[in-house]
Amino acid sequence: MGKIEMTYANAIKEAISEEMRRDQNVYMLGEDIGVYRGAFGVSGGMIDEFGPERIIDTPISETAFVGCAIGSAVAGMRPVVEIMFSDFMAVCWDMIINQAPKMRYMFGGKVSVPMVLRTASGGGTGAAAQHSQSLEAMLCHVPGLKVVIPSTPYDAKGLLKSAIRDNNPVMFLEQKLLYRTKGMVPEEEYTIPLGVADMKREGKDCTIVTYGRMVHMCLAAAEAVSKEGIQTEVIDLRTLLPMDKPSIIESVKKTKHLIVVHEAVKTGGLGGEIAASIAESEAFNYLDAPIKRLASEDVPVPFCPILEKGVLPDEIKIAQAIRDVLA
Amino acid sequence: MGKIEMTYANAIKEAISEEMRRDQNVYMLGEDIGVYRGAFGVSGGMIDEFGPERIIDTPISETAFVGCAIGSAVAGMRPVVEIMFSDFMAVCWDMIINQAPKMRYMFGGKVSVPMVLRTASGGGTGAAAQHSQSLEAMLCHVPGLKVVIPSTPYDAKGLLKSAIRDNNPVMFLEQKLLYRTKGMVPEEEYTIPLGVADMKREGKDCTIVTYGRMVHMCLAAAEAVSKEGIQTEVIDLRTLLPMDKPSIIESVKKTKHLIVVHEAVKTGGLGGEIAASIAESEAFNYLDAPIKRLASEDVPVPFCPILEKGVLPDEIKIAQAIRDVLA
Amino acid sequence: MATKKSAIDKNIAIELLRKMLTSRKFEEKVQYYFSLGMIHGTTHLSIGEEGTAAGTCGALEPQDQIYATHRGHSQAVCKGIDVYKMMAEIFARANGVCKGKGGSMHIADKDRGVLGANGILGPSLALACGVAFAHKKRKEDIVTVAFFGDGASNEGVFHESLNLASVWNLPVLFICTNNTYGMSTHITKVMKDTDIANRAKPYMIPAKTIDGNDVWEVYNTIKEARKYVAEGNGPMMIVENTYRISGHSKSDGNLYRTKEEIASWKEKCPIKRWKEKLIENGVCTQEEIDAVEKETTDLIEGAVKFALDSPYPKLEDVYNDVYAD
Amino acid sequence: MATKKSAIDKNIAIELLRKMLTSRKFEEKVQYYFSLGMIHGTTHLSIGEEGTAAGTCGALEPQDQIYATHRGHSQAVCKGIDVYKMMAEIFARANGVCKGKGGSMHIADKDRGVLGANGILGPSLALACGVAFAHKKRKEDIVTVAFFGDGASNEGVFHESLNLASVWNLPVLFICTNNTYGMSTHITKVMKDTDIANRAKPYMIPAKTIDGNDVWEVYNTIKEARKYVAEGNGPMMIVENTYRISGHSKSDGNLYRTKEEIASWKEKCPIKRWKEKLIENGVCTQEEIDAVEKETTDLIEGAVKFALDSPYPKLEDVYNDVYAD
Ligand SMILES: Cc1ncc(C[n+]2csc(CCOP(=O)(O)OP(=O)(O)O)c2C)c(N)n1
Ligand SMILES: Cc1ncc(C[n+]2csc(CCOP(=O)(O)OP(=O)(O)O)c2C)c(N)n1
Ligand SMILES: [Mg+2]
Ligand SMILES: [Mg+2]
Repeated sequence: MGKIEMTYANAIKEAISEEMRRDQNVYMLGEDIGVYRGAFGVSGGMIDEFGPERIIDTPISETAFVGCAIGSAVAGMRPVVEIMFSDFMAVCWDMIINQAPKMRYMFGGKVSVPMVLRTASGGGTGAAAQHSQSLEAMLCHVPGLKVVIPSTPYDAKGLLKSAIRDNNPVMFLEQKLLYRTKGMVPEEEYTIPLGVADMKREGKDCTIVTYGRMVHMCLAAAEAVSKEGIQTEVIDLRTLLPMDKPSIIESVKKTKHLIVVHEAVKTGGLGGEIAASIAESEAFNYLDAPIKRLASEDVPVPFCPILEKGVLPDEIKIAQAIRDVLA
Repeated sequence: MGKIEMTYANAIKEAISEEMRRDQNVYMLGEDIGVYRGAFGVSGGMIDEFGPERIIDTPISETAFVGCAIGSAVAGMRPVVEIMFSDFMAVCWDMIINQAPKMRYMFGGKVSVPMVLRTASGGGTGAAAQHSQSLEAMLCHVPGLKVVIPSTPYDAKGLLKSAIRDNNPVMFLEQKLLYRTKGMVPEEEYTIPLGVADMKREGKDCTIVTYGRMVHMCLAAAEAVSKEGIQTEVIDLRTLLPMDKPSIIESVKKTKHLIVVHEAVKTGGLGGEIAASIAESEAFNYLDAPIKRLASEDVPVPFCPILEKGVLPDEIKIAQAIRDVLA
Repeated sequence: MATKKSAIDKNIAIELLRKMLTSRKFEEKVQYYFSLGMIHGTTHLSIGEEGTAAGTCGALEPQDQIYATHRGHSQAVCKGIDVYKMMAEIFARANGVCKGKGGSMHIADKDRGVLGANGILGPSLALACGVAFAHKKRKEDIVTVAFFGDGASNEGVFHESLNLASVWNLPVLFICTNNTYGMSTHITKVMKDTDIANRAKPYMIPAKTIDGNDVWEVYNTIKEARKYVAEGNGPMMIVENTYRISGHSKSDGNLYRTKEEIASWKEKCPIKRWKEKLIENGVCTQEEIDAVEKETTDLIEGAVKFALDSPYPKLEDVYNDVYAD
Repeated sequence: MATKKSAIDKNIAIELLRKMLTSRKFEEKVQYYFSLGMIHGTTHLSIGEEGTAAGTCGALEPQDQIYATHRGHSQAVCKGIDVYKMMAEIFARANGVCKGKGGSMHIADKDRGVLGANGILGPSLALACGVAFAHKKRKEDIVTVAFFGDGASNEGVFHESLNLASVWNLPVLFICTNNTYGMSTHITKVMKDTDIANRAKPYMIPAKTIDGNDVWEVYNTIKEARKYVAEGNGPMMIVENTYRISGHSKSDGNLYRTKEEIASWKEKCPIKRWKEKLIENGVCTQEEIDAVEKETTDLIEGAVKFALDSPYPKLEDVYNDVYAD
């Protein structure tokens, strides 16, 4: 099977484009996704292929257009809706937590909401407190949603295709700082099932569970400590809800050490869920050290790059955490 | 010091009324809080004492009136704003997570937002998926907010007075099913500091960390298992953010067993944060069994009482959890 | 838009009466069993507002779709939902339209064009845009209706949805059931201009305010409005003025309104008025009206019996319907 | 409301010119240092829109308060923020108005009546209602201004806030800087009626659309509007038509508009027009204008120097300012 190199942004575009070719019910809507190509350039050129009837620029009315996406999904379409920055989910939060994920249940299973909501998540861009958050933990607290965060072009494409074919509302959180990163992607069609984690590096001394941009930081840290003889296993969750706990448990039983790393602020972050799941599982008795969470400091994301870098986890902090846990 | 018996709802009313008498800057706003007395009757009679200028009925425009509360707080007032059901926070989520808690930080400390947002939280009322949620975990993931859930009239009054005097946005989540419960409250003025947990029952065998309505379920369960010779310590967090971790750690070191109980759905709930905090603390090495979380099942709250009761934790399930952890 | 009222067709007349009486009797039973503690949770009755539901839904085509409000029993009934299954839902039974998972505030049956009531005020307006978007795209002769209250029209999503429907020319009919109260709050306290139809103007959406307690006016207005919308002219808004005789929900001390006010509106009851008009105009005989009374009474009694005979859901069902396969 | 334009007062004229030039030069420096990679993050320039900021803020009283937009540099500058500290903020320095924690999108200085720019479109309209509420309650002669864009007027909070301000009679002045684009999206794609002033009608809020590139028209309109609002008549809305010469933000290929369109608006540059008018009407001499040019150039150069000389925040500062004591 041939492979080609492409960016994370292009992998996303390819995934949507392929699904749009395959299924007339798939369409995109969001702010400035047409000629402007989206704030991060993801949908560049799509309007040329699919036209403004299927690549739809909306008014700046997130509640209305996410609501519109949901309604159209109820009526049998498969919207892929873009919220420019994940922080803006807050202005249409009711649609995200009270409408899309609850309808099927409240209505006794008679409707389904096959919608993908894509949005750009994460900091490190100097965009300050209202354009840099990682809000996935809030979404993972909502039964009825699925939550996906891909870390590579390969994963992004395969997971997004599955998300579009999924019959449930899927929150697809893209990582701003990964859009321009490159990776190999099969030329042939493929999908990656939702709910399955991926071991991005094998090791026997310590397990790191992470996702999104932090996967790369963790891999770099694992590489760094490997020179000190520490073999770190890096598990990329890929789908956060539902979470692939068996993979984590298996790894922890082997390595007896667990570190959870994410970019979201620590308190109330998904690290708590992951750590607690393991602490209450059979793997608990295998642990040789307390579970460690490494995450952003509990402050709004500051503008100044020195401060911002200071609050975010990075490979140096992660490497140190590995050493600490094994000490 | 004399004490009188009053309901949880009246304790809340007393707290606000006292603060309104004390400080002209305190006022209330929300939907139908005047002659209607609020959906849960909390503000009954307040309009007679304070008039419609200070007990203000709003249009059904949560974003505007919470925004208005925030703006007035920036300008030096001390609003106590009511959102009828905590589920409706979703329609003004931007105000709650992106505006109120971030302003001070983004603006370099020059403004403060001394606002209390009160709202009725929790299920068990047969009100189904959109009127029964416990959303505190989402709020606890937002630096800049404080989050309080009182379990008794005494705590409600003392904590709310502190919340009103606090110079930060405080989310005050009242428990629907507790409004009519009664308890003793001092006749004299008192406050309870935010951020301090309360040991509601002492024990040496097992620690339960909980808050809100579940405190009573846990106490009942502790009582039940006490007949089997199990002495359970019940810690009521009262303030969820910031969390009083030292109290939990101290208790766990003593009892060597930890159960976390909350009504919110398990996945992504605050139980993860609590369990993880302990699993990464010095208390980890004292634990004789995996930390157990008991919470609602991961489904939207169903209407049918049989189903709803089935998903909610209760004293029987909690008692069983205690036995399991100690087995 | 001047609505032309044609002479009253007897079949339609009887059907409108049947819808109103079915709604009324349905809700009276709900109220009764609620007061007995046999219905759980909360419920928002629309007693007194049946003219809006019957006139509106009566003028729609079977394939049309509606989003009902939290006060939506009569809207669902008039759209043709199975009242047996709806009653079973309110009694929290497994045979309910939502398998007992939704209850009074979440009545829905997509197969009958009832896309759902909502416990949150406002979102239905946007959801309706989406449904209409899909039907427009598929060039189907389907109109989507979003019911909402006067109070709910103060939510931001009202503005966003009307604007979206306007610029995208969506086949949505926005129906405001204006009963002048949002819970206890009178419309004059929350709007300076209380003619909600004016709120459609900035979007260039044609709008009209009518007497919602005159079922014939409602029916005729909606017939025309449906035609306008279905022909691809874009959305329309109709404000149907009416009054809620019943309290806001289970707990309402009616402290915010006078007994006289309620009494005066009982006089304007849409069912009473319609019966009188049918007799006056010689459209039906008293016997024919009595027959509809009897028929609807029997129907609702049957519904209650069905509901009471239906089993509760099983606890293991609680996990179903969270996710679709 | 017919605005009466008085003869041009020289002091005011110079001050308006000063404000516009300060803004323009401030942003040109930001653009330059941004292109050098010396400014971090993103930035939304208002080059071409200075007439709206200067005319509006110029007509306010010192005690008045403003909420600026994401494109709010010129609004803050014209309200009288310390441009040294504001430049330092944009350069992420500890001496910045927000101690380096806010940056371009969050410029604020309450002491100068700049309550803050916002990274989220819309909330400022509601926040402004709250500030106005407090001032009204305290019977202070303070008007609160909420700036917002044409695009942001499609957010639901616009509707809720205008309604609230209307029914509560709040001393708020809503100022729409209508540059006909929300990012790349032209107003005609997102509104059927593009005269945004009409959107104020359902709330019975007086509104007016003016040429935002005519600083004198803006100044006079806002003077009157401020008076109207300050006198307790309730809110008012002014739509100031203008054009953004600069791109939307750091990344803008201008694919959605033509070079000709941009060029035509450069001709209508508010600064150019104001200078021409002052000369034409004999209000100032070219020398006087040149003096303001020089003064503002020097000021901004000083600001850049101050910013560059200022220290970065210390890492330990990151924990400060999350909570108030
Ligand atoms: C977002 C939101 N806010 C508040 C409520 C609580 N609530 C339920 S019904 C109601 C009054 C609604 O008034 P209106 O829209 O006029 O409908 P009516 O009840 O009069 O039929 C309120 C405030 C809610 N369900 N959702
Ligand atoms: C709630 C929200 N949605 C989207 C954005 C992204 N965004 C920033 S500026 C902008 C365009 C705003 O247009 P307008 O209000 O006309 O102001 P202008 O940029 O033209 O000054 C958009 C879509 C945002 N910041 N907040
Ligand atoms: Mg009403
Ligand atoms: Mg604009």
